[in-house]
Amino acid sequence: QQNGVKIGVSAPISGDIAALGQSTKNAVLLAQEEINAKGGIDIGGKKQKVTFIIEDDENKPESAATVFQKMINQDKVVAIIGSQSSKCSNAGAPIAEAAGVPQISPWSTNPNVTKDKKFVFRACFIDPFQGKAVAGFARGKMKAQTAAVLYDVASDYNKGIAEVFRDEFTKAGGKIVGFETYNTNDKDFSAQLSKIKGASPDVLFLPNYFNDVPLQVQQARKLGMTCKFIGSDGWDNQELIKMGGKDMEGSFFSNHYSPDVDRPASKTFIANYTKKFNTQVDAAAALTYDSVYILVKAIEKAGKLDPKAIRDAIANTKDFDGATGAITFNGSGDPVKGAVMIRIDNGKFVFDSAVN
Amino acid sequence: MADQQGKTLVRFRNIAIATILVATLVQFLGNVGLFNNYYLHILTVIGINIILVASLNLVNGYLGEFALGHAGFMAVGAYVAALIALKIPLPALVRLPLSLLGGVVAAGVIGYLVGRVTFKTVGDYLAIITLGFNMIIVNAIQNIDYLGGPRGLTAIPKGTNLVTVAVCTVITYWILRNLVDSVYGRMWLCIRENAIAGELIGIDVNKVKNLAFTIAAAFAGLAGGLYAQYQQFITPKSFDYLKTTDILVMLYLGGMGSLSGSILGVVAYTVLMELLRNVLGMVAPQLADLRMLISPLILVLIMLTRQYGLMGNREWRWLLPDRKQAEGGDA
Amino acid sequence: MIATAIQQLLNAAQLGAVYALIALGYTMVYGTIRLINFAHGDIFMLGGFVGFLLVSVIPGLPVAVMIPLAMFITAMIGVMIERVAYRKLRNAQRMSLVITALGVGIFLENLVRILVGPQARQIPAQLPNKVLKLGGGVVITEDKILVILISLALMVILWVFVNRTLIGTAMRAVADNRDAVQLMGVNLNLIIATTFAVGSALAAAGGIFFGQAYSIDPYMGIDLGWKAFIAAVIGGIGSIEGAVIGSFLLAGVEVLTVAYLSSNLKNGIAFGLLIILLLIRPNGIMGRAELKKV
Amino acid sequence: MLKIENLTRSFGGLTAVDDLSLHLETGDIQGIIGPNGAGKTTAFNLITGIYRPDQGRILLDGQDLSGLTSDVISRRGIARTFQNIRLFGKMTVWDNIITAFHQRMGHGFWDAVFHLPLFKSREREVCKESLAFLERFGLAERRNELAENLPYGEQRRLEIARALATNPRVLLLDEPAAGMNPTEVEGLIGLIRDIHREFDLSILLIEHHMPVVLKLCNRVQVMDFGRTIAAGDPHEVTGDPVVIKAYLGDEEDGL
Amino acid sequence: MSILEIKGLSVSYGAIKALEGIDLRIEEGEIVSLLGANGAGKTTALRAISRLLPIQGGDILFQGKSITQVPVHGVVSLGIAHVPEGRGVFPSLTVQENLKLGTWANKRKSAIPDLRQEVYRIFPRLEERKTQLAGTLSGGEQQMLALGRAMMTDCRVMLLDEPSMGLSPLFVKEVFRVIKEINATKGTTILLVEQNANMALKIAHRGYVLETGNIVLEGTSKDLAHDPRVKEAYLGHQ
Ligand SMILES: Nc1ncnc2c1ncn2[C@@H]1O[C@H](COP(=O)(O)OP(=O)(O)OP(=O)(O)O)[C@@H](O)[C@H]1O
Ligand SMILES: Nc1ncnc2c1ncn2[C@@H]1O[C@H](COP(=O)(O)OP(=O)(O)OP(=O)(O)O)[C@@H](O)[C@H]1O
Ligand SMILES: CC(C)C[C@H](N)C(=O)O
Ligand SMILES: [Mg+2]
Ligand SMILES: [Mg+2]
Repeated sequence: QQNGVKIGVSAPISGDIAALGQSTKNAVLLAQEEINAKGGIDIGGKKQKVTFIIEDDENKPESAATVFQKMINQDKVVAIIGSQSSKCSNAGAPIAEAAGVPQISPWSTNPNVTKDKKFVFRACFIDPFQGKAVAGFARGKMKAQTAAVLYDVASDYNKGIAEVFRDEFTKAGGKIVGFETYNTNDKDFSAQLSKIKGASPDVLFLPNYFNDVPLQVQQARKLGMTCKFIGSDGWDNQELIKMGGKDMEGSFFSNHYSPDVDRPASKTFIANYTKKFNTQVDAAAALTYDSVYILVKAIEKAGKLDPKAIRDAIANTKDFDGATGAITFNGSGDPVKGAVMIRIDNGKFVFDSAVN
Repeated sequence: MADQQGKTLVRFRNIAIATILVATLVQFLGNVGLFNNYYLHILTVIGINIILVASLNLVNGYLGEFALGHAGFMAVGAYVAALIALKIPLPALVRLPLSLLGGVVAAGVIGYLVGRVTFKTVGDYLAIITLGFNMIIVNAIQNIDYLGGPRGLTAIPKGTNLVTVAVCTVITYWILRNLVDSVYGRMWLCIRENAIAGELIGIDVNKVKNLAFTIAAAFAGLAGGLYAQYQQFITPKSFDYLKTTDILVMLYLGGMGSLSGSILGVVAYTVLMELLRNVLGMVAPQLADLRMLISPLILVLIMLTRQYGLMGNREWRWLLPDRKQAEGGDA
Repeated sequence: MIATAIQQLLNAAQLGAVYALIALGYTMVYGTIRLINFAHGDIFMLGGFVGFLLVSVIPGLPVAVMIPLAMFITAMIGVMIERVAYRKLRNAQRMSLVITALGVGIFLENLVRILVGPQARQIPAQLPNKVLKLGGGVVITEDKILVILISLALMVILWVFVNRTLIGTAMRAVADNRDAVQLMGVNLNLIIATTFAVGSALAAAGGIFFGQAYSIDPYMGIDLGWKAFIAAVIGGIGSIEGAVIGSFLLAGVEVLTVAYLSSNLKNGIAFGLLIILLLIRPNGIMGRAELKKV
Repeated sequence: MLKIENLTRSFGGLTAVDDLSLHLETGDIQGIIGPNGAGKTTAFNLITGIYRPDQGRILLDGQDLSGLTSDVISRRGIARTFQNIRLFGKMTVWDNIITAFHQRMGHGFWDAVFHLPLFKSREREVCKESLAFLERFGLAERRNELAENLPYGEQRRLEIARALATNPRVLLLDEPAAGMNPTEVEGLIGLIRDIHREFDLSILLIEHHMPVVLKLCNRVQVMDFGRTIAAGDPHEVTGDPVVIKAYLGDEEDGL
Repeated sequence: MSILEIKGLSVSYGAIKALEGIDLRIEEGEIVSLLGANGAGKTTALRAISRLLPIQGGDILFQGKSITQVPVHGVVSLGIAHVPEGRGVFPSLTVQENLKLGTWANKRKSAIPDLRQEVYRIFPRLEERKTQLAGTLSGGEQQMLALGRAMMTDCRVMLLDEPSMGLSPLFVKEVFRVIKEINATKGTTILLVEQNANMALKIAHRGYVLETGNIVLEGTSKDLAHDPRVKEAYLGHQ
């Protein structure tokens, strides 16, 4: 058997979420460097260098399918990290499943991705979990009586969380006074916000990505809205603060990890990443990094480059100590994993509380 | 005119049979692991895209209109076929043809209705209306929870492989070629060349236009149905105007008003994109960045050197009916 | 109720103004060489980034210098694109040019993504952007008033330029008959270059305002470009005033759909209405019926 | 055969055709002459349904055509050529003619989709017929060339051939001799005379070349500012001082 | 020195040779007619002179200087106006705007009002229709506009491609009268392509006959008018 382990990475290098593709690539390259610096992956006592094949799936399902086919059949990868968006992972999953190649998506939170699949895993929690966590937080700690939601209706992630939040918030005795949508790439939300303003909610839930959220928050403030803002893991990127500035202060969002939490695994990752790429860590990077190490650990545990064995090893991962916290797979593709609530304080993401 | 009387082996029927046979062989080899499944996949995608592009060629090439909503009809076909496959318990042998037929009919009907409205305008106004319908269709799917909304439909039974795609592509081509080489095809060309003169030789321009539009939509529906049951997952965003522009690029790259061009355009574009992927990937993973930078450059270069696309207004001889071949049609 | 309605109309006005800034350039180019310049949205994006880079590289550069400078640079890029990618195809069939323009657009998007990065950015606000309270809870910011006024002013200036000056007349003549226009002694290349320069400069101004009021990212031009294209067509493509009217109309329909119908169905309803409009006026609002002289 | 009653059409403030009446008897070759901008082409456009009349009626064999669309009118038996030639430029000469035969295909849609035997035999048939047609017009040699590449004179002939291929009873010719030199015009006169006989046509003809009118027409009608200012026997009409003043100019051209 | 001299001019469209090395010479102040059957290459010759077509060989001299390297708009600036076949008016511009564009290359801006008056005097119909879109003018009206527009350039040489096509007999006479007038009063040199050979030979000083890309005859108008070959091929049997 020739030397070297090949792992495929399907990432949105170009296209509408290229910023996440960048983080994905960074995290993978960091992990590759670390692993190879230590001589490689220890397989049955023999160290083998690892190579990541990073392909651009353009955040399009068709391209993701092609990328998966190429990596599996042409590059003969032992496993695949990716893709980020659920729609791409969904397109890749049947291919990985059919070929019997383990797939770990860092950040596909749509419940469907792993459904009925043996070889498909993810490193993140799923939308319903997060929606519920945020709803609980809004009702509990924030004591919100009324809430409004503004979300991207064309995007599965945003819509998924928004709907769970609506249901859970109502179940917990709150009242949803506005449930407004926009379309991917819209930049002007004043129409929706003006409408929401009329209902004066206590909190406005924005389960959207970090490039939209600052605009939404700025525009809300400029319209004279005084409510609090709350969001989801899509917020996790320094751009949020760079663009949103002081308007973001005092807002909360749920996330997979917290940069200031006292966990060595998180701390070293964040330090190394920041040093190497001179940019802040975000959820895409952290989750990708964890996905890589979940896989590497599983390969080491399997002790051989056999997909089936690797798959079983992933499924049996227990208390993996990752940058985004402890991860356990109870045999299914979805990890048991907690969320944290982050507060934005003086332009920093600060740990607020943990949700399990 | 090297070939005499069209009695060569290179004829549509023979090529069609050969295509299906080769596809079957390749699929079989792929299944047993003797043929790279990545190539198998590329071939399948090419087949589906050829159906899409060739059908749009009816409207944008032969009819000379500028329709911008083809992906919308693909969506209709994909969703209807997917629903039939998902929700109606059918034996696999019946499921595929029935679901495809459902997709074709649904897309055709929607296409007919859209066409009725659309052909009150021409030119860029028509472009906007078709684009508008594309957006409306996508927007509607996003809002229908039964269709999965933005999450799309997963776990669609796998009904498509290279063989079914090859059969469908061949049938599509046979029908399209037959139509183009008939009074209908000639009427489409007339309308493209001079609609007023066409009307004055008695052509009911709107009716004939809508015929082309309906047929194109129906075949887009076929492509959609194949796609849904090949990928096993569909989401509304796969059918937005970005998809439409992809189809347009392949169409005009191949050349308008040429069914041969539609094949070439799809093959050239797909192979180019995959070659770039492989070449860049071989050098370094960082270069994956450059793929979308280099490919448009190549596209522009090709258009600059071949103004009419690769095959504009010309056909391969074998695509022509024997009668035309005998008369010495195009190269 | 009334206050909300007024607020929504103001919202529509500012969105319309943004569409108008792009649609004007679209219509300029279209009105001259009948090219649906699918790269125009990306020039708009590029203009925004040129402004962003100017501000980043030369901190403290006053707006009064930055905007004209960015407009100039973008205009030159527009002219260059025409020279390299379009000129050779000028006499080819129209669709070849459309595809080339699409290619140029994709190229620009990815170029900016690679050179500047894929993140969204905001151009640090240099225009006055205080919030003005108009009473009854109705608010607007100064920069948005500015954008609305500028887009209207540009429309007037452009209208005069295209309809009342000799160069403008030549531009319209180019659309009619390219050979004959040269036989008048008009330098065709110069006229077309001017068109691209003006169109690109306008787009740059639009991109910068947009980058201050909202944000810019490498792919922003795709959607906005389509919207502006739609607005230009609805207004009657080739018509300056039509582009502006179409932009405000599109924005109005979008905003009012959100405000009074359903934000879920925004695209669906907005496009439905626009289609109906085009069926009633098949040549757009200000468009002239095709001359059907036989 | 073709009867026009009080036809009127204006554009904006301009009345291009004003209360025009005209009778074309079976077998007639009738001329319409008149100054530039008199409304001759507009009259043709009204007859062929390109414009709708503001007032008046157009009757073909007693049936009212006004308000019908061009394609229906064509199928009722009126064909025309255009002042600015309108061929299907990127189609071959042959296909220009075959297409004009579309009414006579006599097969259905599905025959075409599947190229069923009926389609094939009809198609062969029509190819043969159209080839004969081309031969009749001396264009058979050129059949595989694109129409737009033909020289001007042949384009004119092809346009006439295409119009005849729709099997009309009435043929409208809009300045068929434009751009031809006197010798070529003579050839054209011969052609029109022949087709008139062979195809059993009634012809209405707009022309500025007086020889054409004088040699072919049994009647002319003179229009000016949309109105008829004279009508009758060509030789008489062209002697009418009103017509000379408005249209023909003085005998000697004073050059 | 001739004002316009063409030496061995060859032009092809792809594989089709339209002109196979023709020679023409036009003196200042002359009216020269160029006769030929349909497809002989007359239009091609004019388009080559005004540089709308690339040439494959030969030279074009204006006042002794080669203009083969001058762009189309430069040729106009030198003082050569070309009224193209089919008139080439700008359909979506008004009559007025069409005339205005004619002044683009006119260097004597002060003369423009007078020129306009003159055009309106010769073609009163144009003044009546000042604000009408050129595309809706009748064929004859468009021809007037094209001629008027060329006059606005204040040129020294006018290339006219079938100016009488589609005009009423009265107007044909009028157009020829105007051409003669322009030539006589302003000394404008005119190269006239015409199918109406009778008329053309009446007003022209000299003429050339073009057949399938070659000059086959040249001479004074009188000689040509009596040449049996010309009579047979171009003048018809009157
Ligand atoms: N669509 C239109 N809009 C406005 N005016 C029009 C239109 N069509 C024709 N006209 C006007 O109507 C009048 C008659 O035009 P028409 O083309 O019928 O003239 P004609 O008799 O055929 O002249 P010619 O012999 O020059 O071809 C002209 O003054 C013309 O400008
Ligand atoms: N664009 C073109 N492409 C190919 N061939 C052309 C083109 N234009 C003209 N020709 C050919 O070149 C030859 C000369 O054409 P040209 O137009 O110069 O003739 P002409 O003497 O002006 O004729 P007419 O009296 O009909 O105007 C003809 O055979 C014509 O078919
Ligand atoms: C990277 C993001 C697009 C991922 C998102 N959570 C999804 O499931 O689609
Ligand atoms: Mg006329
Ligand atoms: Mg000519």
